[in-house]
Amino acid sequence: MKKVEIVVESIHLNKVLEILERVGVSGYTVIRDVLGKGERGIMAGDELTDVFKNSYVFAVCSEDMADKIAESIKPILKKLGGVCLMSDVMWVKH
Amino acid sequence: MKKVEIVVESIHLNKVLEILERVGVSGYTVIRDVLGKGERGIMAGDELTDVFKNSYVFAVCSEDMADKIAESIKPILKKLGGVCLMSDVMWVKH
Amino acid sequence: MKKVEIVVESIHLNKVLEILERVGVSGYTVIRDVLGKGERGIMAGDELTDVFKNSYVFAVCSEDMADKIAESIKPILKKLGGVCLMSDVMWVKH
Amino acid sequence: MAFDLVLQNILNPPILMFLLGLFAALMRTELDIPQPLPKLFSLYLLIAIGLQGGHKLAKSGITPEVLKILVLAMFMATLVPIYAFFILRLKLDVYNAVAISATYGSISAVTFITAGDFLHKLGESYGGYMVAAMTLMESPAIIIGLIMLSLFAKRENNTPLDWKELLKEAFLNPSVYLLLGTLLVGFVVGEKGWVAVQPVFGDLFRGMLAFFLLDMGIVAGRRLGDIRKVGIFLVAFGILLPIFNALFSILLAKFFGLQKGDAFMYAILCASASYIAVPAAMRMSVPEANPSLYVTMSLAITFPFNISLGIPLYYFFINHLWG
Amino acid sequence: MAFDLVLQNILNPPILMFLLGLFAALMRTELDIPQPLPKLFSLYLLIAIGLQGGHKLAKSGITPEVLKILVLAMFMATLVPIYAFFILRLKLDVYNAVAISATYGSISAVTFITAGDFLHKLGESYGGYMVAAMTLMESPAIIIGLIMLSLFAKRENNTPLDWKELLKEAFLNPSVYLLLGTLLVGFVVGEKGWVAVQPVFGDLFRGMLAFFLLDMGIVAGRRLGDIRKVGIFLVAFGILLPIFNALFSILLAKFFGLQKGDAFMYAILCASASYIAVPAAMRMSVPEANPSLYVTMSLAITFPFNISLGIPLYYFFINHLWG
Amino acid sequence: MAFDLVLQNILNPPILMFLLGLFAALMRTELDIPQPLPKLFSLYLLIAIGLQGGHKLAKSGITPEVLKILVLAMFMATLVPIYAFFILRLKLDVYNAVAISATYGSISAVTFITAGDFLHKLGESYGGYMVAAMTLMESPAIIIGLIMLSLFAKRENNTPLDWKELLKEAFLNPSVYLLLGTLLVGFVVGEKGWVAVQPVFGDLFRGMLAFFLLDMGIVAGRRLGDIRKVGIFLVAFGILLPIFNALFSILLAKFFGLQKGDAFMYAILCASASYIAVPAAMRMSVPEANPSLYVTMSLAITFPFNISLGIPLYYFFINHLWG
Ligand SMILES: Nc1ncnc2c1ncn2[C@@H]1O[C@H](COP(=O)(O)O)[C@@H](O)[C@H]1O
Ligand SMILES: Nc1ncnc2c1ncn2[C@@H]1O[C@H](COP(=O)(O)O)[C@@H](O)[C@H]1O
Ligand SMILES: Nc1ncnc2c1ncn2[C@@H]1O[C@H](COP(=O)(O)O)[C@@H](O)[C@H]1O
Ligand code: NA
Ligand code: NA
Ligand code: NA
Repeated sequence: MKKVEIVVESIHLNKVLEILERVGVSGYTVIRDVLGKGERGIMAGDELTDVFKNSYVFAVCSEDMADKIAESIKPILKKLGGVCLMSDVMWVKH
Repeated sequence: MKKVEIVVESIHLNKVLEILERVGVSGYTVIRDVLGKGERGIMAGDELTDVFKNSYVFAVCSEDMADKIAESIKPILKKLGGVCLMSDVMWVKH
Repeated sequence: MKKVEIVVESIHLNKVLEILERVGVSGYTVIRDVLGKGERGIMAGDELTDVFKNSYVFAVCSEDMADKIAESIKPILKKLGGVCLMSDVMWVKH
Repeated sequence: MAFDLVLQNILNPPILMFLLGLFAALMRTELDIPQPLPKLFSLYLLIAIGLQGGHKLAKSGITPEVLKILVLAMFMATLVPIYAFFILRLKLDVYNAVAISATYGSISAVTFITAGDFLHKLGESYGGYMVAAMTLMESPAIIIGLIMLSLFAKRENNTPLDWKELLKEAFLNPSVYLLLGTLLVGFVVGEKGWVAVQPVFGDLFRGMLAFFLLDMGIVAGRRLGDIRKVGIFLVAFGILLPIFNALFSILLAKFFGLQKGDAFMYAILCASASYIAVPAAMRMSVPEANPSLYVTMSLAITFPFNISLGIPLYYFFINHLWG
Repeated sequence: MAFDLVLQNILNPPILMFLLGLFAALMRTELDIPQPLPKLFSLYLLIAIGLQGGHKLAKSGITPEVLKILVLAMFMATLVPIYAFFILRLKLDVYNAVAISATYGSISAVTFITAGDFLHKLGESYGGYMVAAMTLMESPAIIIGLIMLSLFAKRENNTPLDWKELLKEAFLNPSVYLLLGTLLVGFVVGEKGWVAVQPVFGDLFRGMLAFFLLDMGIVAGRRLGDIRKVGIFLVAFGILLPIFNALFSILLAKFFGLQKGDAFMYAILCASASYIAVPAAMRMSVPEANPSLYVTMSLAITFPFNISLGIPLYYFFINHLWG
Repeated sequence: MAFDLVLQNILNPPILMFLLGLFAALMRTELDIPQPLPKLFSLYLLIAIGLQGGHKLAKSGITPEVLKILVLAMFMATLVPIYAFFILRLKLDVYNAVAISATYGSISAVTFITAGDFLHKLGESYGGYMVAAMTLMESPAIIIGLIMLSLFAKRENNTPLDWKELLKEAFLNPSVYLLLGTLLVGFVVGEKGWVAVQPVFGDLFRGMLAFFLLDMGIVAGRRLGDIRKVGIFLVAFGILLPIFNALFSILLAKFFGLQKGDAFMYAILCASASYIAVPAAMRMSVPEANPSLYVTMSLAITFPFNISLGIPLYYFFINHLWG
């Protein structure tokens, strides 16, 4: 299985989740209020206005789906910044 | 080394940590208040009653231990839901 | 690409970020207020004094940089505790 | 006349703030009161009600009348989850029947507080010992529920109940502990001690209640969508059982000669359902039950019903009987 | 005389607390008021100002005078973002011009509240309907901004604006909703209802404002470093446009015969810039614009200017005209 | 008579709430006051004590008497960590001796506030300048500790101390900054300014203290289990050193002719140990020292001892000497 990890500005989190839903992953996990630094500068959180905060999402899915996610997410990353990572992982099924 | 990642409903976190202790991992890291979606629906947190929230745990350990964790965790995943992932990782020792 | 993951006591987070900056990674992501257990005991957070809390950082970078990070981080891990992990990851570039 | 009471209840800042929160959620505004602010409000309300109750109790003293009320409280806290369980078993499996009956056997402190505010506005009052009655009524339903479970459920892997964990959960749960503790503090500090904390735990009380009910409204509103999943049987249960519990307890109260204000608060306790303490215990001990059922019922059906229509309704009956 | 006013404004706990926060950030102490505490304060202030306004409005009634003011409010809320946009286009691309002009077309509730406190200290007052005017002025700038965008920007992939999402963002944003809602609550609960919540939403108001401004000072101080990135044109814009807006609206107010206190609060609304509602909308709908520009300008330039020098300055003009 | 004082101290809402929190933790209820609520309370208390102190100071003026007290404060803040260090070196390594002696050389604002409440209840009072004395006493111990470190420790990789970072940590730490700043604000705003914020920073003070001490009790209770690890020597140190510091400072105060209330508050400052500012500095600059030692000692031994038995004990001595 593939683990797809995405970091995106919190305000645009919904767009990422929509992609995951559309591709049909069986589930995902979200960590809100993640900080970071990247091309678009430091995202250290601004308490009052709530700008400059990221969210971190990961979803485990088949290689197939992972590729589809990668395809759909590229334009979003281009417009809104963020990163998308893929790696191999074994899912322990009960 | 293996990295074992587990997502479980926060209220049952202790059961997972007990397993890790029993198997004898040298340590673990926990991120509380993680959201997610899976078989059992959306876990988006309910402010008042504190239901519907996950925790995320990872532990790095030998392949041997990882297998033991997988074994012990299956019945818990079955009863309580959640996911357990394994992947390869290199531990930078000082 | 390599994913470098580091868990360190929150109060020393800046030292880790300085290393990442010095090595020249293109970015990193930080999750604050992570709990854990390791050689130095349980880090379950102490509400009042704010001791005993970890932060989790990850950075994606070339294998070259990852090695440099590993080198620079060893003395810090020795003095302050914490863990540093490396794994393979694919970066989906737009 | 009954309609008058409804209006008088609704045109109150706390209830209006609740409705404001409810509509905020229904209209999908992003109005949100993030954790731990709701926790601050609920801790505040528990402490305030405890200190006030203790202070009142110190004035009135612990009389036979008080003991009578405490026994009545225990009686209903034990009886309600039993008959609720058998009604629910008509349609549900054992696990969900246990969880829901325990939810309705216990009480909601915020409903109690809101009802107290309603009384206060009418110029009436209740005894400080009613707070003691409330704390007594929080936990028995959990125990009863789990006895039902061990009697009627076939546990898959035959894991026996962890009774120690469970009794702890039932009797040392934070709200029981905090209510009892602050009741005691209020009891022993005397007039001077109460005066020192009154600006916070007395004067601010009604405004804080209004603030907190805004949040309760938001949370209840978000759960309203889940009502469809709950089904008509459980929706009806969530409204009719509280009414039945209230009427039953009002008759009991009349029979045993309780005072008007006390009888009203007693009815409120019997009619209300838990949405914090019991759900937490059930998720731990009966993971097979579906929290979307019992949390939604208690929070999105019974709580709004009680504070909007239930309060004036129960008061209407009591007014008739006590005159 | 003008200097006197400045001093009188500054030697006020809220303003001094703001400065204390500002210096804390500049001197890099680690003084910090973490979320959600700032959220608690801002929710509190919005609810308090809404309830107070509604209560005042219920006393004064809804008169033709009130309607006149509401129309004037809508007028400036529509006009300001238009002329601001064309001024900004002299130096900036369409996206940033849209975001900044929307920011300045809207209002800052905390500036309004601080100005109200200044009036209060001088023994003067304003009508409760000014709170209604404020809520009316929050959102139009968002709509105007996005109309400008669709007229003047060539969207890359021609994604059409999501107007539904947008109108919701504009008119159901949490602060508009909360202000309108509590205005209504304050309006209907009557004297008795207000008295119940006054210890929280009345008496604590000025102390809570001081507490919150400590945080505003810290946040503004942290952003001060970004002013260099903003450039001299935008810094000047962030001070001169508010002054221009204030003078313009004062003349309008004089022309239409507003009362002194109302005219002052009207000028404050026109002069202030949004740093919560509009930035949130812009980050969603115009991600091409740079938030470091519009958030910094509104928070680290215009807000501090308005509450320290702007308030006495605008009052000075009004004093001249109204005598 | 001494027992009377103990009772009078304990039957006070703040102390009872502390005990309530302590037992909650010992009985492992899940009662919890999550961050940032404790932060809200501690910010509130610091601001309130600063504003009150400044307001009192403005009334009394800055007299030679005040300067004398400030010098005495600095004297003890420098002396205590030195002799504490040499006592601790009898059993501990340099690193832990440095961290613990710095902890005891500094002060605890909450102990100070609780003692002030005790005085208040007895109908006595202290001068506003004592708050200034408190802020002066927070930081010197950090500097002394690090001088000890560079004199007596062989740093492994010979990294020199970052003195700039350190002085900043010592003198711009948030609580010192906030106390000094609000002292100044309270000093300059005058009667009218104080009246504006008094409903929050005056009237609520004692209730908020009670609320916060509930949390302190929970945190102290959770650390009680670590006392075993601390060892008998350090437990004794955590009780005897405060008593010694108090007696020593009481004699000093008598010798230099301080007033009764001021002498009492001075003794409290010398007897109390830091659990926020100094631990933070030590974890940064002396990571070799074990925080489970110095945090546990200050929070689970000295703080509970001081507020329960220490306060009446020191007062008892002072009563004898001042009559
Ligand atoms: N190389 C990286 N490693 C880890 N996280 C990154 C990296 N680059 C960017 N990020 C995360 O992605 C967010 C957005 O990146 P960017 O759009 O490049 O500013 C940053 O704020 C970081 O949280
Ligand atoms: N495919 C997945 N990828 C990532 N996280 C998942 C996935 N499936 C489930 N989860 C997480 O595990 C939790 C419990 O899953 P479940 O028991 O399937 O509802 C969810 O709420 C998610 O946080
Ligand atoms: N084997 C492990 N797996 C995952 N996290 C670990 C592991 N060992 C240590 N940690 C994390 O690193 C922190 C510091 O470790 P230590 O310095 O060994 O006490 C711990 O509090 C954990 O959060
Ligand atoms: Na009930
Ligand atoms: Na404006
Ligand atoms: Na001391």
